[in-house]
Amino acid sequence: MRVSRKDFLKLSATSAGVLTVGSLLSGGMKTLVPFEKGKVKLGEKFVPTTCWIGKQDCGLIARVVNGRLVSFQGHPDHPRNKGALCPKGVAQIQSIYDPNRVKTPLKRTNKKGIPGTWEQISWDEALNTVADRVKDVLERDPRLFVWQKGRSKAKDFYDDAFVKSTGATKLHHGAFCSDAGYRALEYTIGMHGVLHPDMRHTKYLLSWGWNITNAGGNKFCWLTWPQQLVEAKERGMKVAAIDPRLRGPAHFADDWLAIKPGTDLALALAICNLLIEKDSIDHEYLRKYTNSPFLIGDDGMFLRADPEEGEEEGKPLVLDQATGLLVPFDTEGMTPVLDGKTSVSGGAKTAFRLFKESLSGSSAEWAGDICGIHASQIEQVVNDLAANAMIGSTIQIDGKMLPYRPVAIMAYHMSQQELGFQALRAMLFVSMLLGSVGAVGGQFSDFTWKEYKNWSKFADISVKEGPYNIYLSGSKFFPINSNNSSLVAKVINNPEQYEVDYIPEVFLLHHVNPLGSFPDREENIKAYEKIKFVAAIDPWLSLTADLFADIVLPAATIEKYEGPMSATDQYVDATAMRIPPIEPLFQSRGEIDIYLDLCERIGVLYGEGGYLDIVNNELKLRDTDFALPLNVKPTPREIFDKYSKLNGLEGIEFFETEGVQLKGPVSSSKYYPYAMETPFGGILPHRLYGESLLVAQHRMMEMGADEIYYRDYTAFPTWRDLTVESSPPEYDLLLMSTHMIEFKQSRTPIPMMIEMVPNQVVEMNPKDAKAKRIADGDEVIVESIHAITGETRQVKSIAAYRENIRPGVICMPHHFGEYVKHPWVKGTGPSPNSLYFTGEGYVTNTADQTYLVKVKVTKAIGGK
Amino acid sequence: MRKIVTILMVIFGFALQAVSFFYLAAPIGAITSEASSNPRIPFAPVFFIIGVGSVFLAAVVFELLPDKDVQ
Amino acid sequence: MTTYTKKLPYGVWDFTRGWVFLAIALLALIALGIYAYSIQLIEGEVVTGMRNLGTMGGATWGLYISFLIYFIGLSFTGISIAAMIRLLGLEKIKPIARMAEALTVIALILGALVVIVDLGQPARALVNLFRYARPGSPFFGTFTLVIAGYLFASQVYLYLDGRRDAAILAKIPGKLQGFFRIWSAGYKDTPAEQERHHQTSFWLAIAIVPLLITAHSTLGFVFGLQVGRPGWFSSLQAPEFVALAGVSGIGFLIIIAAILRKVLNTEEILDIDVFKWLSDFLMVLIVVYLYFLVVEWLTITYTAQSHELIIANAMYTGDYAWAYWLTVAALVIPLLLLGWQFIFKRYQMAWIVISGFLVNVAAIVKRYLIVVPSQTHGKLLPYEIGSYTPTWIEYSVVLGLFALGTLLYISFIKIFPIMEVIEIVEGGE
Amino acid sequence: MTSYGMVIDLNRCTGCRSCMTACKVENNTTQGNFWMYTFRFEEGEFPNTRVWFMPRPCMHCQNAACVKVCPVGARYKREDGLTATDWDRCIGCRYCEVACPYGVNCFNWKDPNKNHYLDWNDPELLAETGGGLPYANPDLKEEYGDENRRIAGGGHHKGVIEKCTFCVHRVEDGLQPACADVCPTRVIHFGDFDDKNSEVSKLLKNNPNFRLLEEMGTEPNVHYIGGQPPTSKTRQIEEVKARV
Repeated sequence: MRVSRKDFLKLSATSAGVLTVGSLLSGGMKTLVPFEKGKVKLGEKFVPTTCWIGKQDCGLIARVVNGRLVSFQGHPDHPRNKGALCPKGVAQIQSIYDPNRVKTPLKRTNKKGIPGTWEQISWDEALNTVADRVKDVLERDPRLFVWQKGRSKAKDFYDDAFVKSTGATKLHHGAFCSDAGYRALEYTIGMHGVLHPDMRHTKYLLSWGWNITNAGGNKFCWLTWPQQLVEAKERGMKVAAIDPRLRGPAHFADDWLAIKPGTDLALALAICNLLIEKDSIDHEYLRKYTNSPFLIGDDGMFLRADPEEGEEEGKPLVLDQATGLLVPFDTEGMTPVLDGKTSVSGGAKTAFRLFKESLSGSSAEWAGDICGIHASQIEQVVNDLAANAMIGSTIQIDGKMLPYRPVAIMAYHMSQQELGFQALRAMLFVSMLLGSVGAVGGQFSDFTWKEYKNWSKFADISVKEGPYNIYLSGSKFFPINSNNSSLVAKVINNPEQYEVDYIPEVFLLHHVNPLGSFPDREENIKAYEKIKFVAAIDPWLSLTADLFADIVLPAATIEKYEGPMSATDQYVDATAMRIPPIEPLFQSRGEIDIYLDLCERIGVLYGEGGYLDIVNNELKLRDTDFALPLNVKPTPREIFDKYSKLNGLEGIEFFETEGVQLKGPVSSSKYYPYAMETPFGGILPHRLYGESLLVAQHRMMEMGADEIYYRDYTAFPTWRDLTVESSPPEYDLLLMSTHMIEFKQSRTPIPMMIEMVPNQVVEMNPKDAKAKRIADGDEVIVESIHAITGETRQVKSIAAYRENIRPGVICMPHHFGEYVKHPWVKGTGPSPNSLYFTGEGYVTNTADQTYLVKVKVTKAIGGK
Repeated sequence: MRKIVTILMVIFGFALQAVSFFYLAAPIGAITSEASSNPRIPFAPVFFIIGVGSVFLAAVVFELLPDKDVQ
Repeated sequence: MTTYTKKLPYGVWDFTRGWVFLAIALLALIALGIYAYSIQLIEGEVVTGMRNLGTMGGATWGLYISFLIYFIGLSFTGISIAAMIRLLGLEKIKPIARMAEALTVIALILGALVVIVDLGQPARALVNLFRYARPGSPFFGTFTLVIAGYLFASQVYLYLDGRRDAAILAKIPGKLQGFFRIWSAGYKDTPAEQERHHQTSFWLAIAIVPLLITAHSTLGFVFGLQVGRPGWFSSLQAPEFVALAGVSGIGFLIIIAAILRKVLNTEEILDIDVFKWLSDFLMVLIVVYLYFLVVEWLTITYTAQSHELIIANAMYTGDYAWAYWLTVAALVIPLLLLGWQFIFKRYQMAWIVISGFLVNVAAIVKRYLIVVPSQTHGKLLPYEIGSYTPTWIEYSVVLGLFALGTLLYISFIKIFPIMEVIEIVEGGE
Repeated sequence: MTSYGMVIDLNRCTGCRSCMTACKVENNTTQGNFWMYTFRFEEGEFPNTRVWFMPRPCMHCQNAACVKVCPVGARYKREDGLTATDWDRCIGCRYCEVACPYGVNCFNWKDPNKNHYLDWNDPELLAETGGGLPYANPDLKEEYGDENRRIAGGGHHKGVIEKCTFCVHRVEDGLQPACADVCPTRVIHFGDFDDKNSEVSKLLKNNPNFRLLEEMGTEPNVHYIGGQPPTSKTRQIEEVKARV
């Protein structure tokens, strides 16, 4: 029988409620291709599924001919990619059939710490071995079992369920990503996200360290943002790029501020200062929705009313403009003074006044000197911000009049710097002063305004006395904590220094490769030598597994059921699934299968509080007709079938034929916080003044933590000299790592991609290079130094002249080096991770990794 | 007689060259369609070479052919 | 006057030890060439130094095509000398006529082979060229006119010119008697026949001269018509090719003649006058070619069109400077040598031979410079500047071809007199 | 009449090289052969630097140098404007390659089976796939056009030339070339210039545009909008060094 591809698409469109992305034009992006597939040939079928490589789970249509995957094309109806794909998405077909995959469960036959020699074993033996070790430690002390995953490729319900049912300690990758940014936003406005614009309406965008052409912005891995950006540019949006390197923003930048890495906080403060000076600020927003009118006593704490019964502390007080009296901030129909002070209780000032005063020194010239850019450029940005913000203006959206502030910042990995947490806060302040947070065309950070759990947690940051757990949560060292697994390594290597009284014994690594992916490699290696048993679930043999795994379980790649995934592009809401286009290759299995079996053998699968029970809860199946029975082991397909039915679909068949469930445009009342019945979903007031940060600082001091830990816990972001700057002067260059689209987010070596970028290079400005007598293409030695300990690290690479990098800065892209056992990674050169350090001075106050270090570059003598 | 054969061969040779070059082989000049990538008759180039050949072979004929009027 | 009774002249069918050793050595080199080529056939041309233009930054034509031009160039002499003897009545260089004709035939055979060697699908080529060859492609001339027609013509010439000698030698009993008889095809050397032969060769010569020009020009067009390769697109290419062909051909002929003069100790026949003429002729051709070089240099550097200039700089000062100035030196030095001899009328074999050798070095290197730089450096889009270094495979194949040519030549000498035979006087005096 | 061609919008190009990858997968091209190539460019000196990108497919010239020089008519123009390569006829003389000013031709220097990135005949994989390139596209070995010649670049024969086919196998199927289909930001537009209402015709009519090396008189069927052609001052960065 012959089905035409056209029908296939129509089918998907209609059954998804006559919605095609075409009709939901998000950013006006044309979606359906001008040509439609003609006939489906014999033995050919098209399976809708979800990309497995990146972070944003684009929609795919897999072309299968006689049981073989032949190609992937973008799913035309998927809001995130609209029929398009990034290079890795297309090329992953090579890695699916990669003969270097782990094909069967493996058991180590040699000692750890060196490349492994392996014995192929049965799934039974492998699972039992792992289960026994896990059971053993769980019985003695659950803290001894650590689980870590690189990145969940879908809703992480099934691994969460594993962690919860076993009580494992969970480590993330986030501290190496943008978590400091998340913490800053969670703390300040209660949103779990960093900074992105309302691309449909933004007129002026600060592309702040956003690698437009290579790397993802907030929430999306890559593809969706550039799609929306080019549309916005064609609509007339102006882009100012703040970036030491123009390669990222490339020709999409209208202005380029080649800022010195790590100095963004200073720039943000100066911008705030100038905005306040020229009074280009949204008084109404600041009064109504932030704590800037709150009165702060000389102890740095809010003036509070006497607590009413039931409350343990009273409401913060503000100064009523009309009466001049101190009243609780939420008094009805009262307008508080924004910029003022009062004589009561030793002269309290409003938070805003304090902020203003704290900025007094932050002139354009001051920031210009620190950031290595012209004061005039900063003033230009401020003028453009002020001009485009149109403070006070409104616009009608879906019949509602909403504030219109078409200026915003796009920033994501910006937080990978020593002052990351406070820098992101300061950058957000720019948007807050302009009143563009949540306004039309303004500043956004997540797709819906739902309170994230940390918002209330951060109201009172707990700082406990030791002993601490291995990632020091709630410790006097890192009270706000992003769970940095390299720091964990450091802890494991010196537990008593960090007041930790145990060392974990069993690690389960789920497609994570700390030795390959994270700095600091040395610390991690030392730590892994202390771990008694390491098991890895991975389709490839990662460096970590190769050196330290006792058992390796082969995971399937795309050929498995996984999901559900949000398919939203922030304007259109949709859900998608990963559907296996072919059977799992070799003996590999989907992770859900693996966890089901593992839990069964550990004995935590069935019954109340068991794995299945938690899955029910996470997928909201619990107490519905579709709940999984707690005494039967389901197949992944059954789980998702129930999920589909719960969500009003005929079953998993829907996703097996259509791929994407389009739910229609995100309603403005969900998208715009001003359009909600309670603005900002009641997550208020936004924390301009970080009282609880100050409280945390005091507690840390009391507990005798060193200054290096508490110095950045300040109520307002405060600039200080960076640790790296105290490195010896002969280390005259700043190393900053970058991403290339060929590798960004890719979790496997794809030969086709490596062919395009076969080796590591050190990108440097010809001015710097020539001063060191280094020619384009010369082999060079890059040596980094630890500013505090003086430890140095070295790699060899090849110099590449780049006029798009500011002098004084060199760049090395990630994803090189032999991070996995694979013929194609041989000789690709070093990873910048082997130059970075972790720990004090090289993490933020929230334990997030910084990717900045001082280096010296010399021409390699007798280099090839 | 001998002269005639020779002259004929030369004429034939040049003619064949011209014909095969301009008419039998793939057309010269603007190529706009698949047709112009093929010779009008297969192995046209061979005819051209035969043409070249016969011109010079004429010389051999001229010398080798026995001359009646000498006998 | 020497008289021959039983013995064949000029060492025909007289296999000296030296000859045998040489033959064996040559066979060894040919074997090496075949070995190298078979590797290339099996592995593909990845074993050569050639690579794609553009993203691979290589040269897709290399040593093979350079030597194609060189070999075709060598073939220039035979016919042209022969033609000149007829048309200009240059009786005094008659002794070298056959050497030249043999050189032509063999050079053309090598030319044909080296094209095949360069092709990715040689087997297909043997069919498809005869089946589909398009006059529209400049290569058409190379495949048909040059290799087929030209080869055929020169063979006819060689054959007819040899008939008289064949007839004479056919009288001498020996293994080759039958062969000579067939060749002579009843030639009696009657005045009528002589007259007739004069006519034929005269007309042949007339017919061949245009062929000569077209043949060497078409090869020039292969490059000269390519607007897409800086350094190639030039109306000068065709005449330049003809001129350089002459230079290398005459030069090579000088070497052959000098060697044969020694080994066949025929000093009295191949007297200095022959070489005088050759050296003067060579000198003139060098002057002509140098003139072209200067014109070329002027046009490129004067207009200074950016892409042309890149090539020019690569050649005059850059990556290829060594080769370019080697070429110039290998032309200027002979010019001085020959010129000096010409002016002072003092001719010395040694200098003439050295000149002959040098101009051939020049010819080979210049061909390389015509083919390669325009590919590695002639990028009209901002690709990276490329490079090309031949591999041992390519060198071995070319060496093998040279050996083959030499073997063919010395074998020809052993079966047919390389110089015109003097009539036998029965009984003698 | 049909005259297929492309309009490439440099304003939108992020230089991600998806097109190159999609081309490689769709056409199963071997290691080192890039039918589509995306330049990454840098101009000027810090801080007045400009970075931009330019996809470069085969130009499918109307007056194609490669077609003119092909000695055996393996390279030819189709009525619909495509410049086709008959990989059954090509003798591998590489004349088209030296004649093309755009450097789009790729020669198969090596046996493709030994040049497909990974060992697809690994025993355990063999058991799964039955050997050979697992993602081999069956359409590539078919015959196309009324002339029924094999031009879809399925051959990758050792010693044969190949280049961008505009995905003739997709185009005849009513699909657009893989590169245009995959492009994340819709940089590459494919269509019929003879159809005045086609997207490409409109784009051309409404935008200032140029063609590469116009002065060569090759009349490319690929037009660029939203930018300027590269100059001698344009430097290539992150160039792909294709190796076999």
